[in-house]
Amino acid sequence: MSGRKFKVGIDIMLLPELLDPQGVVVHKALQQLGFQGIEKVRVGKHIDIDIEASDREEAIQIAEEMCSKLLANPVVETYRIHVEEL
Amino acid sequence: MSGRKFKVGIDIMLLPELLDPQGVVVHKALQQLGFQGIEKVRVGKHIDIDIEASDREEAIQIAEEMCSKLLANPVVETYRIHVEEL
Amino acid sequence: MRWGVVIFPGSNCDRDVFHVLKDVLGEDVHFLWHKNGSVEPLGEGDWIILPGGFSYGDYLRAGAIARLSPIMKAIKRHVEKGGYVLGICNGFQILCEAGLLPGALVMNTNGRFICQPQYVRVETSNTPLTNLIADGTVLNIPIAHKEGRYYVDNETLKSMYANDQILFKYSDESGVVTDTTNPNGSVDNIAGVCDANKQVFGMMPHPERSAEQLIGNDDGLQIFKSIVQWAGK
Amino acid sequence: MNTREEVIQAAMGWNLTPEEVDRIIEILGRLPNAVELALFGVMWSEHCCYKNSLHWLKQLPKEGKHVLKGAGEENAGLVDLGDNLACAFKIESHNHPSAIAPYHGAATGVGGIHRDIFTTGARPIAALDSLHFGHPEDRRSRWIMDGVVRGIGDYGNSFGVPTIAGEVYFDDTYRVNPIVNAMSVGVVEKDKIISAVAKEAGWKAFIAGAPTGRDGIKGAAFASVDLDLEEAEENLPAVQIGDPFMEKILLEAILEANEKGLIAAMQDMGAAGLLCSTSEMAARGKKGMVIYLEKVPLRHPSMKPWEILLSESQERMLILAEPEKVDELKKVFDKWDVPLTEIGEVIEEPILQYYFKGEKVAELPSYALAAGEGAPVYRRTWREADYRFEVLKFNPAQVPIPDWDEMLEIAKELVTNPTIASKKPIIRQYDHMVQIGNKNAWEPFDAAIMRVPYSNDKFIAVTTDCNPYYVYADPYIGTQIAVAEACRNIVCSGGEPVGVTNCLNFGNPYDPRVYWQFVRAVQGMRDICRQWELPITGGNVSFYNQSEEGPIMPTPVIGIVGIVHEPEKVVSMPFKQTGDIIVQIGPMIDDIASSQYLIFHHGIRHSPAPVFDIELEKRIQNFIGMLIKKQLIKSVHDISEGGLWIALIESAIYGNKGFEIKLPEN
Repeated sequence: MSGRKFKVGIDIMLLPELLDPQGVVVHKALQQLGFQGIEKVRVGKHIDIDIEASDREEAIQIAEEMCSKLLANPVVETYRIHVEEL
Repeated sequence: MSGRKFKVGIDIMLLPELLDPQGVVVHKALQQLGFQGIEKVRVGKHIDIDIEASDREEAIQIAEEMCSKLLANPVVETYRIHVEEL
Repeated sequence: MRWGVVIFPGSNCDRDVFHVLKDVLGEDVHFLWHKNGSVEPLGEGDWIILPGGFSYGDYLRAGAIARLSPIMKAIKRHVEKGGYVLGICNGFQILCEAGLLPGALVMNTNGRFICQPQYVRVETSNTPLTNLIADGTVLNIPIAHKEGRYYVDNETLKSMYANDQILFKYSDESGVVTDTTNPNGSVDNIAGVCDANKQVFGMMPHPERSAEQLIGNDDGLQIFKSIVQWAGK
Repeated sequence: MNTREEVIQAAMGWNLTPEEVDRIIEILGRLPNAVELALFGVMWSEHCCYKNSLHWLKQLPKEGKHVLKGAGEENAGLVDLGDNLACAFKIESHNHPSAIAPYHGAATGVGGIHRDIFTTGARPIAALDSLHFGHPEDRRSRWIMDGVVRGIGDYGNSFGVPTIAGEVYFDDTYRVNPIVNAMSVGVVEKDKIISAVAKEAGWKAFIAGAPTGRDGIKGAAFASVDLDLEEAEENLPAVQIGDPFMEKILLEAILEANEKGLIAAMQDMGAAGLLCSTSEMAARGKKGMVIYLEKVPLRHPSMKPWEILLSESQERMLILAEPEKVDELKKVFDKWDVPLTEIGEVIEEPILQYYFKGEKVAELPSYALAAGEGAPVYRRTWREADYRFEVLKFNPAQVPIPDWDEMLEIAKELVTNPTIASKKPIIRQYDHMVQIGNKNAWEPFDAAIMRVPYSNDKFIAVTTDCNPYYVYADPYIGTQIAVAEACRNIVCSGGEPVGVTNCLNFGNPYDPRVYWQFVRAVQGMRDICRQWELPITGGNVSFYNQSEEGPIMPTPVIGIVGIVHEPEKVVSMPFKQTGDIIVQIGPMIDDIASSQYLIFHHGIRHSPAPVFDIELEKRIQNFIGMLIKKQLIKSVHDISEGGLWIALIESAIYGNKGFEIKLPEN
């Protein structure tokens, strides 16, 4: 892999159908602080990974593989991938 | 606040100088699975919030306020805000 | 002298602390509900304990949401009027989040929850928590936390040393303080601190968990006895 | 569905047999509609009504001098601890969810068993876990173990109940299908015990706790041919997410309301959620219930009535209250910010009526769904497993006696055998000290000794035990050994066993060899518990634990609670002073059958169960109890996996001592 550097950002969230206990509690706390107009709050994980790849597509493909092999459990989680060149 | 809908995505990460134990574990596990060229892995929180705001700027401003008042602890964390119109 | 033990939703060591103070030490203790706007009947010179547990499930960050409870304003007023506060484990996290104590507690370096008996060395005896205990004494006070790593920036740390605000450090049986005797990666093995005015105290170890020989150890009782003794002067 | 044939066709999705359909038609006096068929399908599943096991479980002894309530009548059997205190305890499995989502599967298992305990009004004071994984060298098994341990820890630690005992076994039989059994022990004042019986018409029915979502209905959605599905079946979640914070405030609100006498009856919502709790409570009271499903707080507003009825969302209870106490009850739940919503009431006529926005969606007799009443009970055929031939063929003479060098190798192998090695890296992740009563936090005992908060002299001892290798070799003797060993651990900790719970983890009951294992195991447990006057206060059956290679090793996990009458006299496991004399009590028999040494060093998987003399075992246990009572010994440790060698090395390591043993010449 030639030396181009990419910052991969992965958001891992619980499936929409599933209860998100943290989201419920954070939602209430924000309302308690006076924030209005909040419809939904979901709390999940964010993973930043700096990797070497030949191009953007390869970086995305590597990230996809990381998610399916380790980072996200499809039984309960979905993921979104963002990639920037460093 | 008129009825335009925005999806705010907030990444909350530990300050760079702080050791990130989860990042260390994930980094090692990815290497064990054969992924090469990984320079850095940091694990933090991602929060999705659907809110009503008059425009993008106001949505960002609300998100900033949420982070400073509750979502991030500046002593040990930094945050990044992404906003999309729904 | 009177004690108040705060109950947040998710606190789970409130009844333990209440038992040690009331049944073991025979003290005058009251529960304080987190929704109350005042800390009556407590007043100047009295002690409020923020007990261990998982207030609000420790969701988002340990202590992040509990600090929004009405009782916290009343506690700040209590301190301004000459009252004292001790935060144990989750209580320490809440006091840091509320800005009543410097620094923050983050995830242990092994990324896991740790529950075990733990040796701590007393760093200063001129505080209410340690005035009955000589400097350098080693006590066995159990820890039980996942976010117990104390972090504070270097400038603040320097001033805390200068002002004798470091109470306990994780050590081994003979009081040696090194990386290997540090269970969670806290800066300088710090296990407990106080504010500049010596009115607000925070410690990750649970003194109520080594307070009865009947169960196995009572080193932790000396912390509560010191406070009673100091308050009685 | 307007003909019997159509109903039978639709019922196949629920694997209801034509005979069962006829039984439903007979009970209703008419054809069931699609929703009613779904209700029968779920409630008559193995998971809910124990149809393939109830016949045998009914033979287990329930009476005993300490028993307050027998199994079945209440959610968890209770024993009398004296001083107006009763103890509720039970063990349950969450094996299948933990195989696909280890963290959340294990966490919801812990949450579920604690609800079974505080539904009686008892505050949970101790949790135990019996875990069985594949070998730790296998990456998937490590992934499952790590997730399960974190899930148990995060839920139990947050909920505030100390995890003080348990066991962890490693064998490839559990590689795909782990065993995750959670046990909870709680204490309640006798006059504060909450009934699970809908006794009086007019009592109001409330749903308390978390909102209801599309949880745990994937099976139902998959099985039903003609239930209208809002959500495509495949993206219905197969596993639920636990919320220990909601469970904690739900517990505190319930205990506070119960203290004020505001709760007439209560049952937690586990399998088949609202349907199971309403029908079981009504059936017990020979009463009926009218439930308005549109009043149930939902996570997804568009949920269908059958989804609401069958949802298995966590952290929810069904509470019945007298009308005049409703306002007071609401105040307590408002204080703790726990949702409490009135959804219907108890009626005189023993009929369950479920309405949705004014339309009656289902109506059936209360007894229709309850296990052991309307629900069918079967005795499957069984046949002794063919591997028994291999087991009985074993001849110890064929095993070479190792020379001295090999002995040292074997000694190291056993100490590093993961099933035998120290479980401290796991235990350390559990808060085992909250409620400040666990003596094992400071000194190891064979069972865990826990002070009942916050007395000065009331202590209990708790343990779980099961050596699956013995049960595989001989289900009857193996299960008896599991009960005997659990009792031995209690006795070595100064306790008197007063009650037994069990979680029977087996393969597919329709496989005659598995059903043979199950029947013989239950018979073994029945006979030893009768002989030793040990009441079985309740438990759980988990079938279909298997992989493509076949069923798992039969794993009937036994949980026992004992009373420690003289806590000041208990003696811990470690050696105390140099010069103390080491004594083995019980015969020294040359018997390596089904030992870890034989299985892992010689690779012989088939050998009989070890020699077990039920009378001698009882005499030895009584003898140990007397030695402790008369304070004649300084430490005691039972000999189990790894034999005398491991018992000695464990006592030495924890005591920071060595030992010198001279075996008799012959």
